[in-house]
Amino acid sequence: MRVMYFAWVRERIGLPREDVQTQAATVADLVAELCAREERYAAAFADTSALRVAVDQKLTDFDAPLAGVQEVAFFPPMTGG
Amino acid sequence: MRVMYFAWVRERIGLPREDVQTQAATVADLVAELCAREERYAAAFADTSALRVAVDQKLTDFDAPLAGVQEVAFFPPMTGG
Amino acid sequence: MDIRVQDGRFDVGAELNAFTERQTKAGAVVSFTGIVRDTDGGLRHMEIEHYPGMTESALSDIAGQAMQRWALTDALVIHRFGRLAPSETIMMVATASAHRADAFAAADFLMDYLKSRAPFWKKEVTAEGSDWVAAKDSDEDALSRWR
Amino acid sequence: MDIRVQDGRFDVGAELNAFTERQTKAGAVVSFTGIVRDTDGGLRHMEIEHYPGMTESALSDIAGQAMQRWALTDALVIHRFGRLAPSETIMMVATASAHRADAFAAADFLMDYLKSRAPFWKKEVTAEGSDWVAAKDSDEDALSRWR
Repeated sequence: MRVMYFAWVRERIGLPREDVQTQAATVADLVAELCAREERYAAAFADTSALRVAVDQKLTDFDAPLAGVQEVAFFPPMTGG
Repeated sequence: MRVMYFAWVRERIGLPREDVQTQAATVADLVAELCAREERYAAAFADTSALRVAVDQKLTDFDAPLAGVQEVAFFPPMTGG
Repeated sequence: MDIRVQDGRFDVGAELNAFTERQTKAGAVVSFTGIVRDTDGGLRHMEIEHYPGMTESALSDIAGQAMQRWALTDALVIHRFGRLAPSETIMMVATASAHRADAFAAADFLMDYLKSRAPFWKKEVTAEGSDWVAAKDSDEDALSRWR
Repeated sequence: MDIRVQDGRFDVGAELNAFTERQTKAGAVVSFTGIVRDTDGGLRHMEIEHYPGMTESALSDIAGQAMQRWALTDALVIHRFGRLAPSETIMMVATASAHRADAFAAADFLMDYLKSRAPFWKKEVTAEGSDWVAAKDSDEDALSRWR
């Protein structure tokens, strides 16, 4: 599964994307796995209420299932326009 | 006093402006005087609810006083934009 | 504030760019363009009559109200009169503000007031003859949004 | 519907004119322009990051919703990414309709949704360093107007 990071999430984790081997059932499970890996992930995901998640390029929630998913992206609330 | 007519009011009365000698106290009195003059005025002013009036280039009502006024204009509701 | 009443054509894009370049404090610019629409396919042209003198003061008054009511850095109104062919531009307004909500509300307000309070009258000329455009109740009703 | 996401500059006036000329059934065109604003006088430049792929589909989805919800003849969205200097144009939207109320509401809606639902992130670079622009609660709240 491709995992992508944008804006300050990308800066805290230190990379824009990575391939992750995971059996995580939901986005929240994936976040827990990443946080357990290294401090920089734990720092980036410390407050998930300040984050947004897209699954296969559609905005969704942290309880979204990951079965069959190709791409998950984490980022702060958008500031376009 | 200069009296001006616009759009179909101008067309019905048959002229864009005229100088009128009047002692009319209000716009409504002036309209009554004009209607008494000739049929084309009576036709144009038949339904004053379908008309608007400006006194010295400010929109106002038919009961507006005419003391000291230079210019009165009659026209249908505006359709700009 | 820039108010123009003219019979000649104007270039909306060029006017919008010039207006935008003059704004040093604005983050948001909203424009409205009104175009001669040939609803039934039979329109030859439109004639717009206005009340010289009162037109300019009514537009200035409406734009001044918008400037007072919202945090605008500037407002522009250009309105044509005379003969206009289908698809020609009748008029434009533009508003500039630090914030988009103010720019949108002020442009919307300007259009509602201009439509029913500025002394312009439209006549449509077709093969069958000509007719003055009737004011719509909905245009008068729209003003109640701003009271 | 015309959706463009690009790093290069564009000419708002020329885009608005081209968009307007394509509309044969519209009497009303509304545009919004977003400009890099130097609030405190210390901005060197702005960096806009986006999510290629998702950006285009999110903008198409938002514009499609606007087309369904209002009687639009067309909608245009152009949004830049990369490095932008103060006073440069960030983005524009334009909407066209037979009636002004639809064109205004749709442009307002597009801006509200684009602001909080399209994957763009702004970073401000000043002499002191750089900071990601925080999303405003008021922008999220604005969406409730359209439900």
